[in-house]
Amino acid sequence: MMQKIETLFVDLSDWFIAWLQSLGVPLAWADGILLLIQFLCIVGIILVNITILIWLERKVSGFIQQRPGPNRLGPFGVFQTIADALKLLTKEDIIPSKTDRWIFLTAPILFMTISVMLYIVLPMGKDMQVVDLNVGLFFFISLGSLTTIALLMGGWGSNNKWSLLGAMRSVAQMISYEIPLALSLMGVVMIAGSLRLSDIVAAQDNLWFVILQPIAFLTYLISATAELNRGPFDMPEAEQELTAGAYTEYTGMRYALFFLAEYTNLVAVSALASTIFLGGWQGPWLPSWLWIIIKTYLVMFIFMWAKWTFPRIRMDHLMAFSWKVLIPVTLVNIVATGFGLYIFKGIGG
Amino acid sequence: MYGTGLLKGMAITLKYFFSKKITVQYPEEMPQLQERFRGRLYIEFEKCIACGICTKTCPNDVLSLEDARDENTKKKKLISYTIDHQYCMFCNLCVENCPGNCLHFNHDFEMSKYNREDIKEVYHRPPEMDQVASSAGTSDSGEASEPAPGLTEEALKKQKKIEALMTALDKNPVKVLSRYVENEEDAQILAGIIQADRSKAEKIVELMADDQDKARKVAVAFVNKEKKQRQSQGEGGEKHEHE
Amino acid sequence: MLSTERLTINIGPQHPSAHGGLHVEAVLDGEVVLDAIPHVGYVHRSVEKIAESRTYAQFVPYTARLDYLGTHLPVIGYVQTVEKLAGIEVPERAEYIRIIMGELSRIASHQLFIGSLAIDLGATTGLLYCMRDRERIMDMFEMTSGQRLLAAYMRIGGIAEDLPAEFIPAVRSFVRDIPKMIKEYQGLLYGNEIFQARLKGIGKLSAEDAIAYGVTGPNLRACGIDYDIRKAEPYGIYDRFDFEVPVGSKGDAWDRLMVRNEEIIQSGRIIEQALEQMPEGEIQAKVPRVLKPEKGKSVYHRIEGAKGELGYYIVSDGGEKPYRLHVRAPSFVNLMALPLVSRGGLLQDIIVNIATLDPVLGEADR
Amino acid sequence: MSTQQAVFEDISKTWGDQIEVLEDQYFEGVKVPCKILPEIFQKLRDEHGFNYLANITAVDFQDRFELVYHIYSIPGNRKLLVKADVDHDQPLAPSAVAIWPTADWQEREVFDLMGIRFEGHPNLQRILLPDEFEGHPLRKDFSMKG
Repeated sequence: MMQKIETLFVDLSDWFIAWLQSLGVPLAWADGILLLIQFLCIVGIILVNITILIWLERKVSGFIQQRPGPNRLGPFGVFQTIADALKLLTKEDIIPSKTDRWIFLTAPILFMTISVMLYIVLPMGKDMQVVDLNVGLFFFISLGSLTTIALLMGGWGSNNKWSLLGAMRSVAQMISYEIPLALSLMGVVMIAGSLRLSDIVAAQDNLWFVILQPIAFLTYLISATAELNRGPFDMPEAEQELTAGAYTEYTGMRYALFFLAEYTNLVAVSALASTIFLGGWQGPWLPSWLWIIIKTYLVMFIFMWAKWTFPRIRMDHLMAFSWKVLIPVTLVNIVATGFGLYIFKGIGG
Repeated sequence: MYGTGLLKGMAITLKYFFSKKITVQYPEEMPQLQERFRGRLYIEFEKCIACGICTKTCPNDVLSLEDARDENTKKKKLISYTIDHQYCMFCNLCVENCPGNCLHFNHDFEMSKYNREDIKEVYHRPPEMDQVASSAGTSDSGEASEPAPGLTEEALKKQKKIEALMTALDKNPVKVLSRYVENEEDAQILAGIIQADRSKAEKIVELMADDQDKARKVAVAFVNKEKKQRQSQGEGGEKHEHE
Repeated sequence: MLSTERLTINIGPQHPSAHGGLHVEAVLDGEVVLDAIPHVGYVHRSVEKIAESRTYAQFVPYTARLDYLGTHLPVIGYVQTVEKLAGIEVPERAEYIRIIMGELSRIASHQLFIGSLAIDLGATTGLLYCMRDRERIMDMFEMTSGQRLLAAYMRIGGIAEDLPAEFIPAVRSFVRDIPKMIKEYQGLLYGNEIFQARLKGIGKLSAEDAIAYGVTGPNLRACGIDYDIRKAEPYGIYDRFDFEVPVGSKGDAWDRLMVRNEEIIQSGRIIEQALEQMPEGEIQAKVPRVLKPEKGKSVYHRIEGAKGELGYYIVSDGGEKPYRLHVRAPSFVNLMALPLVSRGGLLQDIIVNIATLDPVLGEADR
Repeated sequence: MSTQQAVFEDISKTWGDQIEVLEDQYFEGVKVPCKILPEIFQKLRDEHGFNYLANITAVDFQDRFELVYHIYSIPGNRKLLVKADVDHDQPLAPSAVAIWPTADWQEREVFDLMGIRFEGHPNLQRILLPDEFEGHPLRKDFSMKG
């Protein structure tokens, strides 16, 4: 029984391919169709996840502030997000007349697309990965940095001073924090000896990398917060300063797309953190796909907890922190890891 | 060390994450209002002597009244009284200055209306207040002050009876009430209820003047309800019903 | 070197940090502020003109709407001015009650200052905790006057109603809890490194500039000038209490916060002493129903409001209404220092400066 | 109070009978002609330490305006009231901005609501009311009917 649940999704896809082949479809085609279905599943997972996540964020913020949070629609208010999404869907899509029209219109779509693409390489359980790229981590980091362009498009296309300021901030911030983010993952890559995410998970059979690389885990969390534009690093939005930054002119579903994409990124980054540092889908008793969900949500709780505790950092401090603290620390960490590996191999070999 | 302040903050927020939530869930749970809370302003029409001090003290012209001379007594009497709540600042000046003590604030704070006109509250003179039927002198107030003849006599009698009963009730409640319930103990319980809730007292007195049997029934019902409540309170600890 | 264009952006009047209708025209070079010009008047209600058409007693509730965050203080200032004008002696007990209500208002105002500073810096939770603690003061206001925010409790010659029985225990327990509250703000906000970095050294105001620009109240004391009207010219019965006037040293945003934080503690001390000394007795002096001060008399009376020197200048023409009433509003004058403290800083510092100068626009615009 | 005495003696020595000392129970003051205001302010600030201008306001007496200045000396904890009459038909007064920068907004407010023009003010514009507003509402002849 346990085995059945564990391999539930893998069995399903195997059965599906077998069924297609029995209908006379060639294997290559069947694989293609499966890929398409997998992609649709990812979108589904994302949407479900986000509804839960936005609800959760409100609950966490409420609980921290001694409020019950949303509690009107459905049990514990779980349908609140759905109601909000419906509301945003039915709202008028206002496009200000002075905007750079096409840039303005495509920015949210691009943002969302990039965010969804991140999920392709994430292992969501044992043998559950859409594409197991041999440069999976590299793919993830490089795609992640593309979201800057979408934000810049939104800020530029809006033709609004607040939006522009927000977009400029976001570019400066993302470029600065891209480096410590990548560097903090390097230590793990050095130990695992691979950029393939499934290899990295497999390398944590005995020991999670969070124990071997605690500093890298911390720097990853910090730079990921900055990459996600979340508090205390939410410069590009900075509600109290820039009203809504790059999103100021967006309304209705276009605004919702930005909003959703941010949460999509949050899930992706948290899932990556649990894959790389917390042993991925590995864990006792429960099926692997449940483990990754539990770990991801735990990491996300840390993100939320920090957001609702800290004030926003100042722009110049933010840059200084990246260049003067995070990057040196991550570099030292890499050197230390190299030494450690050398000594370890020297003893072992 | 750098960072301890951040961790301390996180410890505080985590502590509150698990603490009791303090939000009042308003429509289901009414907020605990203090005794002096100023909600909606209202007037006890019967007590008003139409002196007009309230309209003069009001800083915002919220209050206005319409009066007329009574033909028989040559006294001023109130025809209608208007409270335009939308301009009220709840400053309490009218309440403090009312010589007849007939303006009050109650605890009703749900005053929003869909139309601006609905905010204005107009009190008309109730017909039974005109003790002697008079056809002249009240023509300007229209339907409100032209009671049907005959009814006034009866209403007047009843009014007097109620008043007498009320004073008796105030003086010695147990004695009056023991006629309507089985024993003295029940009468005492009923007296307590009536003292706590004026509206119940008025209800019972009205019934006493009207229909003795019905009054008895209602009195017994009140006592039984109270007894039950006391019992359940004994089980569930002390609970104060908040009004 | 790239040539950069100047960017003018309007912070407010509709902006999350505009504190209720403030409009700041910020001239930026990138994120660096070249100038920040405040524009006021968006909530102007012409209170001074209204006063000329109301009797002295009728105008009392309007004054509560000036500094609505420390609601009793402007009312106390007004009634004391009228009492000076008409030569009315206030009973002892009423004086003590006024002190207690006034200091509670000051605490409420400062708590909201800390909270709104927190939310302007992005720490939403700080606001909620401050609001929660301020709620207890609001409950006490409701207990005494029946109104929470705009309590019209003071009357010319005394107060409206005596204290209810449950008030004194409530105040005592609140004053007892002040150190606990401060400790929590300390843990969540002041101790936070990000919070300190956002405030320390930001928006410096020199003592000379502060005096020249007429800055008063906690903002002046943050610059290192020991000037508190409660000590300099004790009004009411402030000379009977033992309290300290907290003074800053650098005049930056951090000092402005710390001075207010310390003032909460000192106000607690004053309330404690007032509760000890408060006598029983009358709460309202005999005041003629129609108050007609002497013709041609004028009085300027000032009190230490939550934001600074709150003064009333009233001219009487012998009638039942003031001939002229002028409010010297601390927020209005303090806002003049905003360009001074903002120039050369970053855009984000403007928000900090608005929050720490603590203007309340109901008072600035009148 | 001796220093306060010295102030009165000093200014009445300089300006003689142009100065009228006001009897006030709470606030000692002088009434001076409008045109010597800058000189007297200069003297008060530089020689007598009145470094703080708390309040400027004006009263419309229908035949004349009265400007009212409340001035403090902050370390000395002294205060002084200065009043000056302004002509009703041609309301012009010298500005005090050069002496106390805090006069800036307060004079703008007086101009805005009372309509007294201050000569030498760097930026005499309406401050509380919109720029296109007509009339000065605190004047007694301002119509309250919209």
